[in-house]
Amino acid sequence: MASGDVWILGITMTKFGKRPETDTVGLAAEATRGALKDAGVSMRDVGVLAAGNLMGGGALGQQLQKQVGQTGIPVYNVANACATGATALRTAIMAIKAGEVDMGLAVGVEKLSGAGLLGVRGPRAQSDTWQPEGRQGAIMGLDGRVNTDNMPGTFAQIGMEYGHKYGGVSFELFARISEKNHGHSTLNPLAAYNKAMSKEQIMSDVMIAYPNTRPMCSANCDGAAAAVVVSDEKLKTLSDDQRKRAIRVAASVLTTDPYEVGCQVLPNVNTLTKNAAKQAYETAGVSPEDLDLVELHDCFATAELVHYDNLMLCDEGNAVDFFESGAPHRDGRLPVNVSGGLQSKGHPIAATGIANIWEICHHLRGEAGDRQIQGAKVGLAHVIGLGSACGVHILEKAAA
Amino acid sequence: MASGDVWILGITMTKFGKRPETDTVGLAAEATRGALKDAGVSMRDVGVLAAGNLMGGGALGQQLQKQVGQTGIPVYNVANACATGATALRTAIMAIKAGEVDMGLAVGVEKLSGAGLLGVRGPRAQSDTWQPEGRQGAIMGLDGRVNTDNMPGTFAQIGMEYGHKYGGVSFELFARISEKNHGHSTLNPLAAYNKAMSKEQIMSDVMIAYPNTRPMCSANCDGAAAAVVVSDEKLKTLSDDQRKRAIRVAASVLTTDPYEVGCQVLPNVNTLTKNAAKQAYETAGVSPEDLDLVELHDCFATAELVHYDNLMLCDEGNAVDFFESGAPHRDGRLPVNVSGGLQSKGHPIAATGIANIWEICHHLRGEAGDRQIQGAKVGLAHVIGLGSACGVHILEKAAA
Amino acid sequence: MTQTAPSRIPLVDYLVLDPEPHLVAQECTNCGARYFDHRDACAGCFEDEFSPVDVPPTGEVTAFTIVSYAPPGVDAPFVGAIVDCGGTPVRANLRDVEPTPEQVTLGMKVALTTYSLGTDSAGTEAIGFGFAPA
Amino acid sequence: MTQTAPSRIPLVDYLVLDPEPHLVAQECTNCGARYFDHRDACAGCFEDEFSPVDVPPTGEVTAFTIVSYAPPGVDAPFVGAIVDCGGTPVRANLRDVEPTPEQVTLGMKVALTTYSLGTDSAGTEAIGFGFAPA
Ligand SMILES: [Zn+2]
Ligand SMILES: [Zn+2]
Repeated sequence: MASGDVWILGITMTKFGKRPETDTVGLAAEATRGALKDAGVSMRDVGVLAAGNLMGGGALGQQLQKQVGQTGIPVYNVANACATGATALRTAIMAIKAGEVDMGLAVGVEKLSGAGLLGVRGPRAQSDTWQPEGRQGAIMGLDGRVNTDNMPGTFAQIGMEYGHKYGGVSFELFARISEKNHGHSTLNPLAAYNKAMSKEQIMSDVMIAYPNTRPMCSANCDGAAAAVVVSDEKLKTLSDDQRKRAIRVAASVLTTDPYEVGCQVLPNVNTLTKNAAKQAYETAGVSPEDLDLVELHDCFATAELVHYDNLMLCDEGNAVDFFESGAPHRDGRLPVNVSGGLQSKGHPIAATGIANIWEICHHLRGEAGDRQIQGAKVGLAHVIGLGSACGVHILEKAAA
Repeated sequence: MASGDVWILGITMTKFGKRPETDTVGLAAEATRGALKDAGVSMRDVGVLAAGNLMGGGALGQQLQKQVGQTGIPVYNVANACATGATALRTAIMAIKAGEVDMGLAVGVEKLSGAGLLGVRGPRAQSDTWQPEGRQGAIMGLDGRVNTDNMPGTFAQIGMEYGHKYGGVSFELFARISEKNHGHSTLNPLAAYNKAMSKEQIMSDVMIAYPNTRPMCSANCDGAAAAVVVSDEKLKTLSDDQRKRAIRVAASVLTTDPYEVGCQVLPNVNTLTKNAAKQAYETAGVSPEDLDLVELHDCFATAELVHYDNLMLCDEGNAVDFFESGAPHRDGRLPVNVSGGLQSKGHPIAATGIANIWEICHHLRGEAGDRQIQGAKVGLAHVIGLGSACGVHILEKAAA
Repeated sequence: MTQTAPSRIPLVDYLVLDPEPHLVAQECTNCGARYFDHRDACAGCFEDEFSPVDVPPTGEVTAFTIVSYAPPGVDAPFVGAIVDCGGTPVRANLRDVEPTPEQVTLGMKVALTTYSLGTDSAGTEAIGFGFAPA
Repeated sequence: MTQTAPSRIPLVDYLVLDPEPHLVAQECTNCGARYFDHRDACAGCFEDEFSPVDVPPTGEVTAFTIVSYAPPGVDAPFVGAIVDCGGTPVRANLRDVEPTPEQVTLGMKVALTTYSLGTDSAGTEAIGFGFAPA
C-alpha cells in the first residue's frame, strides 16, 4: 500500500428496475446501509458524505442522514448529470486526500421508472405574438426544429460522427454492440433486464432515433449505489478480512470538455474522456493492456463504440475493428460491460457512476459469481454526463 | 504564511437586486470574470471549478464554462440549500488541500426576483378519494395544516424557541435587530435595498409570520458572487500586490445537524452552528473576542438573535443582552452584518455564502469605503441552509 | 338495509382515531428516539427496530408563529407551534384560539383536538388534528 | 391606403433573412472561435470581443440522426444533423429529403433553406431554417 492511497472498503448497488415499494431516500438508505455493512463499519465511522440525485432537488444527503444517521458530518450534495455518482465518489476521496477525514461515504440514487425520454420538454407557453427569448433569441422551442435535444438523437449523432470520420459504422454494427450487452446481462441478477436479444430483434424493435432502437438506449429505472472509502492509514487499523476485500483506487479523475471547434454545436464527449483516461492511466501507472475489464458509459449503443477509442482500448480510429475482433465480449481479450451495461442493467442516473465501480470491485474481489471474469486484477470504470463531465476510476485488487 | 494555508486571491459580488437584463449564467459570468480580474489571473490558471445554483438544475458549472472558458478542468456542481455558496468555496479549498490543484474558483448565483415566499407550494393534485402518500401517510398537503413549511414561519419559531428557553424576546426586540441591519445597508451600494427603516416602520409593515414582518425577512433578489482561492505555495510565486491583498482562510468548516430530540420536528439550526463555530475557532486559533466583524445568516430577524449565541459572540443564553449592549451595531464592540445582512443586502440563495465572505474580505483589505470597519484584521462569515448545513469561514488579513 | 357508519381517515398515519384520537410515534427500541414517519433506520443510533408508542395528548407550547399567508385550501392566519408532549416534541397547528400574540403565548398548556377536513366521493371523512388551550 | 408588406421574424436571431437568408456567427476577434448565442466571453481564449460573420450557406453532413418522437407541434420523424459549412459546424434539421437511412447519408452536400413556421396575431410570419440536398 503506497501512502496516500484511498481504498474502497465497502460498496453496494441495489437491484435496478422498478422499485415502487420505496422512495428515493429509501433506495439511497438501502444502498448506504448495504455499503456500511459490506465495509464492516457504521455511520459513526464516516467523516464525510457526498450524495447525488438529479431528480430530487439537491438535498439528498441530509434527507438520507435523517433516515440512517445524523452525526453532524459535512455533506456535499453534488450534480454532474450522468457523472453525478462518480462526482460524489471523487468528492469523498478528495476529502480524504485533503486530510480532513479518514473515511467517507458516497451515494447516488435515482427513481426514473416511467420517466420516458429524458431531454424532451414540451414547448414553451404560447404567446400571442412572437417574442425572442434567451441567448439565441428563439421565438419558439428549438427542440425538433433545430436538431434535437433528446439524448438518443444526440448520442446517435455522436456515433455517426465517428463513422463519418473513420468509416465502418452501420445500423447493424451498433445493434451488435447492444446484442453483446444484453447477452451479458443474463448473468447479472441485479440488472433491470436480463434478457438476451438477437441483433435481428434489436434492429426490428421500436426506432427511437436512428440508428438507436429502444433496446439500444439506456433503460430508465430506479436504483441506488453507495461506497465507503478509507485512507491508507485507516485501512491499516482494520481487520484482515476488511483489508483483503479492500479495493485500491489507483486513479480517480474528473474532467470537463475543453473548448474545440464545434463543441457547443454537438457535445464533444470524446476529448474529455480521452483526457480523463490519459490522466487516469498516468496516475495509476497502468496501460489499457493491463486492464482485465472495463465498465464504460454505454448510455446508447452508439456511445459504446466511440468510448472504445476514447478510453484507448484500441488505436485511434479502430473502434470498429476492436469490436469486430471480439475483444469486448465477456470471453474476449478485454471484456467491456459484463454487467449488461446501461442498456440492460439500467441507468438510474446518479447511481450509475458508483454502480459501475461496484461491478469492477465485485470482479476484483472474486465475488461476481456466474459472471466472474477470472483472475481480474485491474479494472476501469467510466461515466459521462452531458454538459459535460467525465469520471474515470481505475481500481486494483489488494496485493495481499 | 503557514504551509498548507489556502488564500482568497480574488473575490467579487455583483450588485444584488433586480437584474432582468441578464440570465443566471450571465450573472455568474459577471461575478466570475470580476473575481478573476480581482485576482489578477485567468481561467487558464484555474484548476478546479465549484459552482452552486439552486433554481437552475445542477449544471451551472459547465454552462458557465461555455461562456467564460472551457479548459477541461473538473467541475463540481454542489447544493446545500442556503449554504450552497459556502459549500462551493469549501469544495475548491478541499481540492487545493488535497494537492490536486493550486488554484480554484467557486461561484454561486441565483435569480430570485419575484419568487415570493420560498417553501410555499400549492396543494397536491386532488384525487377523487383520499390516498395516503409519503412517509407520513398524508392524505393532503401538510403545509398549513400541520404547522408551516414556509421559511419565515419556521425561523419565527426558532427565534421564539430561544425566547422560551432563555426569556427576553419580543416582537420589538426582533424589529430592532432588523432596524440595525437596514441602517447598515445605507452604506452598501451593492445591497438590494439601501433604505434605513425605523423600528416602528418595521413593526407596522406587512406581517408575514409573527414575529417576522416583511422587512424582517431576507429579500429575494438576483445576484452572484465568486472567489478565486490559491495554495500557499502558489501565492508565493505571485506579485507583491496580489500577496498584499490576499486573505488567509484561517478556517473553513462545514457541518450538518447531529441527531437531537426534536430536530426532525423543528429544524435545529443551533447545534450544527455551534459545532461549526467551535471547529472554526479551534482551527483558526482565534476566539470570538478576536473577531473584528461578523457576517451571519440573518435570513430572518429571529435567526440573527440565535446565532449571536450559536457563534459564541456572547455567553450561552445571553443573546438578548448582547444585542441590547449595542455590540453588533457597526460602531459597537463586535459589528454584525455591516453589509446590511440578508434582510437588506438581499439573499440570492447560492450566492450568499460567497457574498458574505466578500464583505469580510473587503474590510480586511481596507477597501470597504464608507462602511469600512477600521483596522479590521479578523472576520467570520456564517451561513446556514435548512436541511441542514452550516458553513463557517474565519478570514484573516495577510500579515505583510 | 343496514346503515354503515361513515368511515374516517386520519390526515397522517401517526394520528390514530380510535378509541380516542391520539398520536403514535415510532420509538427506536435501542435508544428511545421518537419519529413520526416511516423509517429506514434510527438517525440517532442507526439501528432499525421501532415500536409504536402513544404520545401524551397534552403538552406545552415551546415555540409558535402566526402565519399570514397559507397555501390554497388552508385558512390564514393560522398558528403553527411546537408542543412538548411529556418530552416528545410535536409539530402542529394551534386551534380554538384567536391567532394573535395576545392570545397565543409561550408556555401555554394545550391538549390534542381533532376536526373534519372534508369528505371524499366515497363518503370518507378526513380528520385533522391540532392542539387547543387546555 | 398603402399596403405594408407582411413582416417576418426569424426563428433565432442568428438567422438573418435579408437580403438572402443566411446564418451569422459571433466570431471572437482574438482567436476566431465562432458561436451562435449571446456571449459573455470566449470559451476558447476568454476574451470578450466578437464581430458578426456570415456563415457559408452550403456544407456537408458530418453527423445525423432520424428522430421518431418529437415535442408537441413538431412533425416526426425528422432528421437532425450537423452540417460543416466551410469549417463552421452548424446544428440544424435536414429538409426536403425523405427521413430514411436510404436517403440521408454521411457526407451529403446540402444548402441552407427557409420555411414558414406560422403567423402570429399581429400578422408576423415566423421563418425557420434547415438544410436541403444541394
Ligand atoms: Zn436509535
Ligand atoms: Zn476567443
